[in-house]
Amino acid sequence: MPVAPTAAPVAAIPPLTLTAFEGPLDLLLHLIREHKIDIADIPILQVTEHYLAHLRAMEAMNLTVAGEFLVMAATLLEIKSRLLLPKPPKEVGEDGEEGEDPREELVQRLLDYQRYKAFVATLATWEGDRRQVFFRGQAAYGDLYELPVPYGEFSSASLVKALMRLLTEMGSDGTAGTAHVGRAKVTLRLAMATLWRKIQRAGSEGIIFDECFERPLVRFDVIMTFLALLELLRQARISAIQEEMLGEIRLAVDVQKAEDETGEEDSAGTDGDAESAESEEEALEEFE
Amino acid sequence: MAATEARQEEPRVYTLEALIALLEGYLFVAIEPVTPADVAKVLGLAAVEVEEALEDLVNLYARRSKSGLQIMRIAGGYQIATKPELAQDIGKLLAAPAGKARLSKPALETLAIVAYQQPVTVAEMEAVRGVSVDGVVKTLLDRRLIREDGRKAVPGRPILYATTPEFLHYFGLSSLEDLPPLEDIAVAEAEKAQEHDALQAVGLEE
Amino acid sequence: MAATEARQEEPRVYTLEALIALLEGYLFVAIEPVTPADVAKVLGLAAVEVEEALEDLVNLYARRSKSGLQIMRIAGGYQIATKPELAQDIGKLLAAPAGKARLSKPALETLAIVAYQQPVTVAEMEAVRGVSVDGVVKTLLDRRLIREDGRKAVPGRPILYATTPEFLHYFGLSSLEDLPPLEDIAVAEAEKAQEHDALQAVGLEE
Repeated sequence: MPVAPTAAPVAAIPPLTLTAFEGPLDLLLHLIREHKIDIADIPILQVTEHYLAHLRAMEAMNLTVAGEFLVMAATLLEIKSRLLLPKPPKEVGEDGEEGEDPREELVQRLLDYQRYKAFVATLATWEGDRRQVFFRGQAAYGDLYELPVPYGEFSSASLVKALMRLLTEMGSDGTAGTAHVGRAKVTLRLAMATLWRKIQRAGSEGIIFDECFERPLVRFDVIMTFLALLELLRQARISAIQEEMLGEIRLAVDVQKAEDETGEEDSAGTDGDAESAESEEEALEEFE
Repeated sequence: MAATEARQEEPRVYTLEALIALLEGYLFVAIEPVTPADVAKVLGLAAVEVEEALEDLVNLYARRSKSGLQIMRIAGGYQIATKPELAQDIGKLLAAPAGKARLSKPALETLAIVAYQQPVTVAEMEAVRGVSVDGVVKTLLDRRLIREDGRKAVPGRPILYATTPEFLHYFGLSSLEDLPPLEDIAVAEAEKAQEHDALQAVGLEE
Repeated sequence: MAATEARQEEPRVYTLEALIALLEGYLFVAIEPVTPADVAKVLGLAAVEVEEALEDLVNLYARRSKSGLQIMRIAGGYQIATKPELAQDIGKLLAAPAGKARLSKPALETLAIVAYQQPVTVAEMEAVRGVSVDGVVKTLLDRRLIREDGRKAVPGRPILYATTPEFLHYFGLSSLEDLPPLEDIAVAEAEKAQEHDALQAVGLEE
């Protein structure tokens, strides 16, 4: 590798190529093909120069260079420096392998990525073909194609839809959203505790979604309660069940998960450690 | 009460002809792929019997060259669909142009990785793509093309992701076995990709 | 831009065969009954031409005695439907736990009230059912089985609700006049259903 570190000037790069890359690997593959390079024997010095030239060009155009591109630049530079170092006679103690090629891992990643990238073309073809046929009821589904919700399986989309519904409900009520001046502020923790108690009290039957929300509906409280609901779901304290597509969403204490869990049985949601309290404050601020 | 009585009645005997007619009717009303196993269970028949009848129906439709309908083997079942050559006109009639809102390239790349490596974690997807996949994973989850599939038994217990029946349906596949071996594609598409790259360089293709 | 160009293109010429295939495909995907006038307008054809092709299709299906499907003239249009003799088996298949979007009992009850009392307010529905119907009304709206139909001229001006064409379709009705007279039902089911009594009571007030 007799190339000087300050290699021959790189040909001007057509600016149109800059935005087209999915990531650093995509850019590298492009450079490799463009310069008809053997992927198994990459001239790292040359490729690194080309790669850095691209990044510089991006910066020159005031495009933000994503962190991933910089990480790859660092990787390339590291490989380059390892290649320039005189090879130790034998790697000592390391899996008994002979001094491995520093490029090996990168080559493997490029080959892997190339395979998936190639498959994308196939997927896109299939996508196009499949869109040439129509199924019954498809018009009603619209573009967001969705197979019917299996019996009893809960769909998070329906939960969100339910929230939108409630917010709309408030919108149609003239007092909504403006009447909370001077009201005690609901914190997420308080909302979680209230909701948790309400659901616990309801026993195995649980409560229906609409019952989570205190009337009259106030936008802030609804959002807080909904966040509390999501948090309780996320913590698997409760589960959401929708038995029929048009049925109500029921929320009940998750018996199975509750049994799995060790410790913290009662009044959970009112305690909670400092860390989660902090993130709750953050969550709260977002909605102020 | 009448409903439970109905379930206890003797399984009826269907002639092949009657079974095919029934399946045709059911394929029509069911707005999702129909699996032989489900039908067999309800009717008290053997799954092979139902499958054979469904295959007969597929062939029957295939022979009607002038018909606007076909029966597809898709997402593990059978489903009636319109023929591809009608796409443009039907799109016009439905006021829903075919081929809009397709998946983005990052989404397709990520989906390709999930399809072949499932179950797979976000970190593993990112290792292959070399970029963050958080946003893309969320989109794919929202569109139900992937789903959570347990957690990996490594520190941090990261969530594993797998493809869904909707994934098969979206790409018109019958099962995951329809996916070609990854190596074959790489070879076959290598030249195409080079072409595409050339176009990309000149900015003719996005 | 491409979309607007497409609209300006010359109307295509369809052979009768091609038109029939297209209509078959469209009848299949369209959930609502298809009227010759609508199709004719989109395709740039004469309504009679489309109607004749649809009639040919009706006859074509009628000749397939072994098929499970037929084409019906319903609600001023044409629609593919399963044959009546399959109703029981198909009902069984659809009711199996694997499927599907059925109406919940509260939803059906509320829908019944709207069907007979439309236009009707939420308060009036609740008076009949004795429980809150807010959630159910929303789901029926989402499902497009009912729609808002103005406001009642009483204090608070509550929203009035009425059924939709989808409602007719869902229950296989050609028009609202096909609903059985409430009195007949009430007499026939007097002993069974207290709710029906309530329904009748409110129904007679109007």
